[in-house]
Order: sequence, then structure tokens, then C-alpha cells
Amino acid sequence: MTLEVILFILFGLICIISAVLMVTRPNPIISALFLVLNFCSLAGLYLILNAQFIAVAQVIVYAGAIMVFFLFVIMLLNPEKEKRFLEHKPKLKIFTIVVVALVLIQLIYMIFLAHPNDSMTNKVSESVNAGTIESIGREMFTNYVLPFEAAGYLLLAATIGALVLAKKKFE
Amino acid sequence: MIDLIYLTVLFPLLGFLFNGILGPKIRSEKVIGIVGSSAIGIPFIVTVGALIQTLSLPVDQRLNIATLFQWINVAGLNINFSYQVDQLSLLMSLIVTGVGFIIHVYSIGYMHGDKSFWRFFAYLNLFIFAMMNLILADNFLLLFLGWEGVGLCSYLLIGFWYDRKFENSTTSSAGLKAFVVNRIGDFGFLLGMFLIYSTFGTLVFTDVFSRAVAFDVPEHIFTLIALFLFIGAVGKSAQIPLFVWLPDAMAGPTPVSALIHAATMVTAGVYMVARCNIIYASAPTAMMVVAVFGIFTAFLAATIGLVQNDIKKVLAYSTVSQLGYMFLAMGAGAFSAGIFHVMTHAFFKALLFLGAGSVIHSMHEAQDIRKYGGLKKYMPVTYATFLIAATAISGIPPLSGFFSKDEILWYSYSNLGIIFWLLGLITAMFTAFYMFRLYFMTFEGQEKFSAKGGSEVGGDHHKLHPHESPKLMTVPLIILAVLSIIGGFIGIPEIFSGEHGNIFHSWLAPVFKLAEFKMMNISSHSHFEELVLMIVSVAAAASSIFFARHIYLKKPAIAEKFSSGFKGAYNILLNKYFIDEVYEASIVKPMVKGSENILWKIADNKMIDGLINSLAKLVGSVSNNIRKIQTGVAQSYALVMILGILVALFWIIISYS
Amino acid sequence: MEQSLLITYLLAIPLIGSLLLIFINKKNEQLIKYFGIAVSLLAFVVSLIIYFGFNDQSGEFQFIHKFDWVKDLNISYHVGADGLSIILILLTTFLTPLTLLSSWNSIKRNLKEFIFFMLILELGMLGVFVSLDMFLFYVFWEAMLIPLYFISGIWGGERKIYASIKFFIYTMAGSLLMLVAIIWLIVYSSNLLGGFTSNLLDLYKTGPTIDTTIQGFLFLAFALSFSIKVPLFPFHTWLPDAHVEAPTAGSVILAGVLLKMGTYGFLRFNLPLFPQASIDYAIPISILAVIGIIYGALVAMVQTDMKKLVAYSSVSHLGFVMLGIFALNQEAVQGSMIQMINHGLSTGALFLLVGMIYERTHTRKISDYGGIAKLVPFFSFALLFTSLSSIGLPGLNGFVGEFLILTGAFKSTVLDSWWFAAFSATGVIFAAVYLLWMYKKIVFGEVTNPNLNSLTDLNRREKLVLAPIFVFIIWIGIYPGTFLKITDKTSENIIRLVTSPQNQLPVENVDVP
Amino acid sequence: MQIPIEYYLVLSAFMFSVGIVGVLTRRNAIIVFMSVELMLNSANLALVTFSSYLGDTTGQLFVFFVMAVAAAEAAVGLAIIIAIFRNKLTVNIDEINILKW
Repeated sequence: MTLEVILFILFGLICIISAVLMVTRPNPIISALFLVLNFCSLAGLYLILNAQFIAVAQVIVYAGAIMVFFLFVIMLLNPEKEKRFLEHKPKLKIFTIVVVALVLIQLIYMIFLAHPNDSMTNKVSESVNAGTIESIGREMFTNYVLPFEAAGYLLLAATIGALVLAKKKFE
Repeated sequence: MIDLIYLTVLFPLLGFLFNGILGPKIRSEKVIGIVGSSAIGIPFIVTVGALIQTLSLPVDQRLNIATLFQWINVAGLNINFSYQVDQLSLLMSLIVTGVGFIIHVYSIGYMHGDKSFWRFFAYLNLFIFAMMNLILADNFLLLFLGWEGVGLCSYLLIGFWYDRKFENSTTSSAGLKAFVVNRIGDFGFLLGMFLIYSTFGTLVFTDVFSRAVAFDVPEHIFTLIALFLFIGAVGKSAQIPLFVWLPDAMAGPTPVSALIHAATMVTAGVYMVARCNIIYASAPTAMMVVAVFGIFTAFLAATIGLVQNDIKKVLAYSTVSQLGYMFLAMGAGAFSAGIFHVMTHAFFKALLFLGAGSVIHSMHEAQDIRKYGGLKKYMPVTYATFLIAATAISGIPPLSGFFSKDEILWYSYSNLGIIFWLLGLITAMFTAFYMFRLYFMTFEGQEKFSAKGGSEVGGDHHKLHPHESPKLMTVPLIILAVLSIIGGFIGIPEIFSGEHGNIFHSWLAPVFKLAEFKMMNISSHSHFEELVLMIVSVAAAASSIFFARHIYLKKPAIAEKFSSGFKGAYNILLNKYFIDEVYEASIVKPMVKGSENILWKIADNKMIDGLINSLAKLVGSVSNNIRKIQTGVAQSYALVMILGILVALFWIIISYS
Repeated sequence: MEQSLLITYLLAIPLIGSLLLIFINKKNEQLIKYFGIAVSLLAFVVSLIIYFGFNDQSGEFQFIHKFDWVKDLNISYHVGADGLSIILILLTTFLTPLTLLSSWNSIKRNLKEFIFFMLILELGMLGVFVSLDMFLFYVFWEAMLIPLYFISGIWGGERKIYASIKFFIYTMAGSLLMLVAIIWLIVYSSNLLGGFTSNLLDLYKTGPTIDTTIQGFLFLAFALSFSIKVPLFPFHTWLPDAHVEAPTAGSVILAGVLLKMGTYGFLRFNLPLFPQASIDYAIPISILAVIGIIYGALVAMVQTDMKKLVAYSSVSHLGFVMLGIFALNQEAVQGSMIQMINHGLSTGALFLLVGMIYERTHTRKISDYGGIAKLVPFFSFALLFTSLSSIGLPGLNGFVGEFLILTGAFKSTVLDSWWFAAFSATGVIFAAVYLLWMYKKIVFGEVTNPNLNSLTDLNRREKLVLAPIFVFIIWIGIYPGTFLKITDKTSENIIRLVTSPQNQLPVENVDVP
Repeated sequence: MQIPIEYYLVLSAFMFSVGIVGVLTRRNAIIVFMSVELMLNSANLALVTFSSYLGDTTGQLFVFFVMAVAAAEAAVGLAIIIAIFRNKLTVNIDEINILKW
């Protein structure tokens, strides 16, 4: 039981629990807060995986920016609370859960079937190098400069789109 | 002049184009009349020239062909616009252009003042154009062009006064009837042509006829060809059962009746049969059919003619009857006698019609003979010429009708048997009777038109003042009268003129040489018999003339008594054996109603289109039901998607393990 | 001028013309009209050049132009023309300017779009007639539906949407089976030739080798598509609806050219590709054709709407063409080819005339007319002349075609019976009945409808539209040799391909890269 | 790197499934939206996992792009939700069913 394993179990459990809670809570604000928790524990997992930059970005962008935005909208609209998870159309929901569970089982089965571990490297140094800001930056501004630009335009378009859509009237 | 024969076709065409295109702008009856008449006068001169030239040739070179240009050339079918100048076509051209010219001149007077004067002459010229094509054609197809062309002109001219009423319907209905009935005949003609082409591989007369002799063709093929062609002739020449259009054709202006429905077009069928003599001669059964149809038509039409009261109707049925005679001659194998009758008939029947036209003209379009009477003193020329024509058609020697009709009767006796002769004789008696009934009621006896306030005819309420027609109309009458008198002398029977004394017969002999060679089985009879029969027929005709005089001039009451005594028979005759009604009820009505109610409204709209539309509706309704799956709730779509993923993954796992 | 490029020029003219049209100001209607007519006249001139450059001593394809299109599948832009194509090209380019001229005033809105679609339609039609690549053919075949759909859907009558959708779906549905058959044929040929090919000339060589049963199925798949277009009885019901609702120009093009695509398809594809099946199915198809002739005529007889009457008469006339095609001898096939032209001229002119009178009175019901001979003499003459041409009066065009077809059918060894010709010939009688009956009701008699009194006779423009058609009606009637000569060798060639296909198939001779 | 890669992947798959359940069962459009974010993140986790186990930067780059897309999506999506709310006064998906027929 190294620290790595302990941390993985810790973050993994938080991830799972917060995800399930996020989906099942009737109050959207609570859901959103659980989602923030989930994102934060994901950031922890990223750190275990030596992806420091992504972990930081996860906290800043997701848990910070996007989720705040969500909370802002929830509070703005202040929608009524839903009924409790299984109160409304329970049969359909159980059916859905069963189906999704079956998909999950298939996925897990396939993951183990494929033995992905065999083709993976075990060198920590490589994974550490892969996660540095330097290597990400180099890749991004050399090989991936075009997608990077595209992402920039996408964000611009989304900004404009959001402005247009959220404007009160179209006059 | 033989090489110039195409002018006989070209000039009428030019005349048609001139009158048709420039006519409405010129509006001068003089110019139009002169152009129209000379468009046929010049061809007459050309024809005479060609005749003279042909006469100068030796007998075996009298068949000349003048080719203009190629018409249709496909595979083995090679057809030209080319004109055959031989004895038969020259004779017919002379009749058509000669009588045609006279009638054109007459028309100038008759149609005077008509608002569509130009149109009338344009149509007449077009008719002559088509007729000349029919006559001069050197192949079946070109003949058919003329054949349909004259039908068209007949249609146009019958419906010339398209806004007038005629009997129970309109003139245009009469025209349509004529065209359609003619088309039924043409249908047979077409089949005949197809059969000729598939049998002989050509449609050119000279080739077909020489191959008909040379090829070993089974007789039933000949019979079929002959019968198919005869259907065409039946339509065009108004024989049973397709004669119904001719009486209605009287809706047209009278000169049209004279030209088209008496002198020229209706004899086209006879001409065609004579032209194809070799085919008919090779098919004895078909000959018999032709003869039977001919004699029955002659007889039937004559009986109808006995009781008609419309002056033109009487003449129309007389025409049908005389055409029956001509077919009787054809059926008897007496081709040249038939053609002879075509010629004399053209003279006297045209004369009768023109005379009738003159009467109608002066009586302000009244056509009912019961409203005439005593016109002799008002219109002397018309009266005299009409009398000549009536005598001629009755077969009184030495007028032209006697020679031709008697020849036919003689041949029907010698080649077909006594029954044909007897029927022919009775028909001749009827002919003489109704012609003189017509004559007496029109020109002799009391004036019935002057009855005060009674005469409603022509919409005139005042007293009529009959008057002789202008010179432009009487001169043609006189010319035709002369022709009716002397026309017969070129065909004096051999018993009077000696061996080869019959000029007409020897002139046409080369044309019918092959056919006569084929029909060698004709039995010979003595001259004595011929003479006896001749006397019998003349006596019969003369007696029925006197009978008619007795009834209609001396004691009109007898006629009344007859018609009331035999009311049933009288009505049947007056209504033409109800043939029109039978056709209407048995063919026209069922076809129109059937087409409308069954074919169109049920088969087409309900069944075929209904099937298509219900297929479309089926797709529509299925989709309508399916679309309910699209609830519009995005989550249900996603659920289905997940199910799809489930299945897809399952499939992948199965295939990997 | 480079000969092989001529057809490409011909196709390019309407295409470029329609593209240029986009840049003309919508308001400038005069310019648009003149431009449209100029473009279509230019196309006509080019087709005349093609006609004069055509060597009628050869039945082979000429003016062939070919370059790769989809190289991997060996699909190419491959065009060429033989006699059959030439006469149909001429018909198309001849009728298009006339229809544009005829709709001078009748198109009241969206004129620019109308002319645009007409030019695109012309392109599509020409493309169908010159394609020598199955794939290219299919593209044109389907593409051509689109402009016509819009033409009758936008500028049509009351039930225009119903009619145009029916027309579109019906013909489209028919084509799908053909697509399947085309793919089958191409795959089969590819296996045989060792390379993918959609070249029609290669398929001509492989088609006859197909097993008889399958040939039958392929034949039927093609035949269904073409029969709907012809339309052969009983696939004809879209036609009256489409005709009645389409604007005059649409009707004229529809009757004049579009229907010929069906018969063209039979001659170009069905017969040479599936010779054995063609002979096997000749009798059933001829029976349908004969039924169509009589049925179309009888139904036409009782119509109350002028356009519907003419539409049903088309069913009857096209029956003649079909009969001629499947009589499979030279008289009949050439008769069919010339009859295609005849029908285009006569029926086109009939629709033009109906359109002209409709513009004045806004009614197509026969019973609303009567006695107009006095009021509009020239119109009456024109209608009579056209009717006579359609009836098949000797001396006018209709007769030449009908006579050749019937003669051929009568002596045909494939049909081997007189009855086909005999029954079809009754159509000649009925044609006279229905057309002259209509004529009588419209033109003769007294004027009963007071609305008619203000009727004006044809104006100069309308006479200009009709005059060229009339010239050709007489020309073909009197001297059909001009046109028969073009199709002479072609028809010979087609018949040879059917009756004695080259079954040897020397694979190495087939030019497949 | 002692933890087998499968564990991470199973975790990712589980989170993904939970996200699906959320999308399919919740009626509040915003929560559905958040569930979508959850699914995106589970994919991110898988990407990062592969990236570090392969020692290749590309995976993390993709996560970066995913984040950009997610931000854009969140902006536009929430704007749409606001627009819908303005029209219908609800964000309940069951009642927003104009996407039919």
C-alpha cells in the first residue's frame, strides 16, 4: 500500500460517490456542488497520473469557471425542486439504470478483455515528462497550433452565440 | 404534257395557298373566283394535253410515271411522290378537272355574297389537290394521302357553314360524322396496305400488280387484301354499312355536294377497286362480296330515296344507290363499265345537284320539295337541264345514263346471275320513279310556295319570287346537260357498234388486261339476250316515269293514300331504316358512356390512379403511425441510443470472443 | 471547331447561361427574357452544327468526348451522339426557345427563376440524350426532375403541389429499381471484364451474356423506370395531373421532350443491353402499348378539360411509339423515332395553343367554348392544323410515323401477329373522334358563352411561336427523308444489337484500363 | 505506476455510466447538462490515463481541447436554457418536447 494506491482509492471513492450523489440529488444546487467535488477529486487523480498542468487547469477551468457559471444560472433561473429520484416514473428509471449497468458491464468486460496494460510503459520518467507544461506547450504550439487556433475561434463563436441567445429580444 | 402532269396537282395547291392566305385580305370575289377556277382550269388543259400526248403513243407505252421526289424511304419501303399517267388516271383526271372546273365556275355565282367566299374556294382547291393526288398516285400510300385529303376537305366543306343548324344537330356534327365514318373505312384501307406491303414488299402499283401475277400468293391473302381495301372503299363511297355519312353531308353548300359527294370523291372507292382490279380478280370471294354489297346498297338507298322530301336528300340517296351500281359492276368484273358509270354519273349527278342548287338558291335556301312546284316557268334553264339529267339517270336512251347503267345490268346478268340483274332492274325502276317524283314535285304542278303566310322556310314570311339563276350558274348547267346527253356515245355497246366499237372499253382495256385474263371463266351470252334485257330495262324505267307522273302530277291523293296505308313501311323508309339510330344506340352511346363511366371514372381514376394513390396513402399512414415514436422528449431518443450502444457492444464482444 | 467538343459545348451553353442569369437584376425582366431566348437559341445553333457535322452513313456514336470523373470507379464524363440522340437533341433545343417565347407574358412572377429552371431543364434533358456512361446518365436522368418539379410546383395551376409531388415521386420511385439494376449490371460486367466500368459501350458487350432469367429481371427493372416516363399503360396516371397543373411551358416540355426519354431509354438501354429479354418481353409490352393506344384514345374522348384530353392523347400516341420499338424491325423502329419527333411537335403545339387560349379566357373546360371560329380565325386554323397533324393526316408529320410503325408491327416477326397492328390502327379512328370532337365543340357552332366575345386572335409573337412548328409538321409530312436519313443507320444498328448480339465477348478487346 | 491501468479505465467507465443515467433520468435541463459535463470528464480521465501510461503528451492536449469545447458548450447550452426558460418558464425537459413530428 504505497501512497499512490491510497490516494487512488481515496480520490476514486470520492469521485464515485460524488458522481452518484450529483445525479440523484433533487436540488440542483446540491448537485452542482457535488459536481465540483467530483471535479476536484478528478484533479487529484490527474496529479497521481503526473498530469500536473491538466490537474491545475481542471480546478481552475472546470471547478472554478464552468461550475460557477452553472451555479450562477441555477440561481438565476431558480427552478423548482424535482421530486426525489425514484418518485417520478420509477419503472422507467430502473429500466434505464439496468440498461446502463449492462453497458457498464460490457465496457468493463472489454477493458479487461483487451489487456491494455501489456502495451503500456512503466517508466515514471516518461509520464512525468509528458505532463509538464513545457511539453504540453511545445506540442500545442508546434504540431497542434491549428487545432489550438480553431479552439480559440470556437470559444469566440460560443461567446457571441451565448450573447445572441441570451439577449432578451432579437430586435 | 405528261411530264407536266404535276402541274395538275401544283396549281390547285397554289390556288389553295393563294386563297387561303391572301383571300381574307383581298376580299374581292372576282379575284378569288378567277384564281380558284383557273387553279383547276389549267390542270384541265394540262390533262387534255397529256391525253393527246398519250393518244399519240402506241398502246403498250401509254403508262407513264412522272416522279417528283422521294417521300419515305425506310428499309424496303421506298415511296415517291410520283404520278402515274395511264388511261384510267387520265380519264379520272379529265372527269375531276372538267366537272370540277364547271362546278368552280358555278360556285362563283352560287356563293356570291357569302362572307367566307375565300375560304370556300380555298377548300375547293385543296380538295382538287387531294383528289388529283388520289387519282394520279402511282402507289398506295400517295393514293392514301389523297384519300384522306379528300376526306378532310369533305369534312371542312360539310361544316363550311359551321354556325348553322342542320336537321337535329349542326353542320359540324355532320362533317365530323363524315370524317369519322371515312376513317373507319381508312382503317380497313390501312390494313390492306400493310398486308400488301408484307406480302409483296412494295406499295407501288405497277410492282404490286406485276408481283400479284408473278408471285405464288395463296388466294385467301388476295381475298383479305381485297376485303380490307374494300372496307376503305365502303367508307369513302358510302356503301352499306358506312353510307350513313353521305346524306348528312348534304349540310354542306350545294356545289360541294355536287363536286365531292356526287361527282368525284365518293367515286374514289370505285376508282380504287378498278385500280386494284388484278387483286380483286384473284379473289373471287371478295368480288362476290363487293357485288353483294353493291347491289344491296343500290337497292336499299333507292327505297329510302322514294320517300325523302328534302331535294338534296333524294339526290344523296340516289348517289348512294348509283355508287352501289358501280360496285355491282366492279363485283361483276365489269371494271370498265363501272368506270363508265362513274363518268356518266359525274355528269348527270353533278347536273342534278347544281340544278337543285339553282332551285334552292332561288327559293332562299328552302329544300323541302313539298314546298316547291311549278317552277318550270320561273326557271326555264334549270328546268330543262334538270329534266335532261333526270332522264339520263333513269336510263332512257340515248342519254348517257342508259349506256352505262345498261352495261352494268348486262354484266351483272351475265357474270353474276339473274338475281343481281333483277334487283338492279328494280333499283333502276325506283331510281326513275323517285327522280321523276322529284322532278314533278319541283317543276310541274301547282305552286305551293306562294301560300300566304304559310311558308316559313328560310325564315321568309313574305311571298317568294322564284327567279332564274345568273349566267354564271346556268352556263355550267347547260354544259353539263350537253355532256349528259352525249357522254354515253363513247361507250356504245358492241351490239350496236360492232367489234371494238366501244371506244371507252377499248381505251381502258389495257388497264384491265391482267384482270380479264385472270377471269377467263366468264360465260358468254348471245347478243339477243342482251338486246332483250335492254328493252326490258328501258321499258321498266319508262313505265315508272309514267307512274310517277300519274301519281304526283295527276292524282297526288294516291301518294297520300299510299303513305298512310303503309304507314309502318313508310316511316321506316322515311327514317332511313333507323340505321343512324341503331348505330347511335349500339355503338356510339355504349362507347362514349363506357369510356366515360367505366374506363375514365372507374378504371382510370379509381383503379389505376386509386392504386397509385393508395400506395402513397399507405406510406403516409404508416409514417403517420411511426412518427408517434418521435415523442419530442430528447431523453427517450438518448435512451434508444443507449440501447443501440448496448446491442452494438454486445455484437462487438461476441465477434471478438 | 473541334468536333469531339461540340456536345460539351452544347451542354455548357445552358449551364453557363443559367449561371450568368443569376447576375442579372431581377427587375430587368425584358433583359432576362431576351437573355433566356438568346441562350436557348445559341444552343439550337450548336445543335444544328452538330446535325450538319453528323455522318449519317454510320450507326456508331460520334462526337465522343470523354474524360475521367471518378477515377477510382472508372466513371467518366463520356458523351456522344448517334442518330437517335441527334434528332432528340434537335427537338429539345428547338422546343426550348419556343416555350420560352410562348411564356413571354404568362409568367407573372419570379420570371428570373423560371428562365433559370428552364435552362437547367434543358441541360438535364440534353444530358440524358448524350450520356454514354451509365452513371452520368443516371445523374442527368434524376437531376432533370428537379427543375421540372419546381416549374410545375411554382408556376402551376390550382393543384400544382399535388401534381408535381405525384410526378416527382412516381418517376423517382420508378428509377430506383433501375439504379439497382445498373449497379448489378456494372458489378457483373466488372467481374467479367476485370475492371470497374460504367461505360455504356462496354456494357453493350457484356449485357447479352447475362443469364436469361436475370436478364429478364434487369430488363423489367429498367423497363419500369422507362415505362413510367413514357408513360406506358397502366403507369400513366401521373401524366394528366402533371399536364393539367403545369404551366404551358412545362406541359410543352413535358410532352415534347420528357416523355421521349422513356422511349429513348428503351431504345438506348433496354434493347441493346438485354437483347434476349427484349425479345421475350416484346409481346407483353406490345400488348400494353396497344391497350394504351386504345385506352388513351377512349378516355381522351370523354374528357372535359382540354389539357387532360391532350394528355390522354399522349398516352395513345406514345403507345404507338412503344409498339414500334418492340416490333423490332427497321420500319417500325424508324417509325418510332420519327414519331417521337412528331409527337413532340404536334402535342407540343397543341399544348401551346391550349395555353394561348387559356391565357385569354382562363378556362380549359371544353364546354365553356363554342363558336370561336368567327372570333379567332387564325387560332381556329392553327388548332385544326395541329389536330390534323396529331390525327395522322397523310401529308402531315403524324402520318409518316404512325404508318411506319403500323407497317412494321404488321410484318414484325417478333410480334408475329397482325392483331397488334390491327388493334392499334383503330387508334387512328379514335384520334379523329376525340380531337375533331373537341375541335367541333370549341370552334364550331354559335357563340354561347358571352365571355368569349372579347376574345382576340393570336398576336404576332404567338404566331412566331407556332410558325416554326408548323413548318416542321409539313416538312416531316412531305419530306421526312431529312430525318429518316439520320436515324437510318442508327436504327439498323440497334436492331442488329438485339437480333444478333455479339455473344462472343472477346474480353481482351474490351477497353478497360 | 503501480496501479493497473484497468482500474482507471473502470473508474472512467463507471463515471461515464453515472453520467448517462443522469442524462436519461433527470428532468431538470441544467442537471442533464451537468451530467453531460460529468461524461466529458470521465472521458478526460481516460485520456489522461492513457497519456501518462504511454508517456505521450497528446492525450493531455486533447483534454485541453475538450475543456475548451466544454466551456464553449456550457456557454451556449446555458444560453439556450435561459432562452427556453424565458419562453416556457420552465427548464423541465418533459415539457420541452417541440422536437417532434
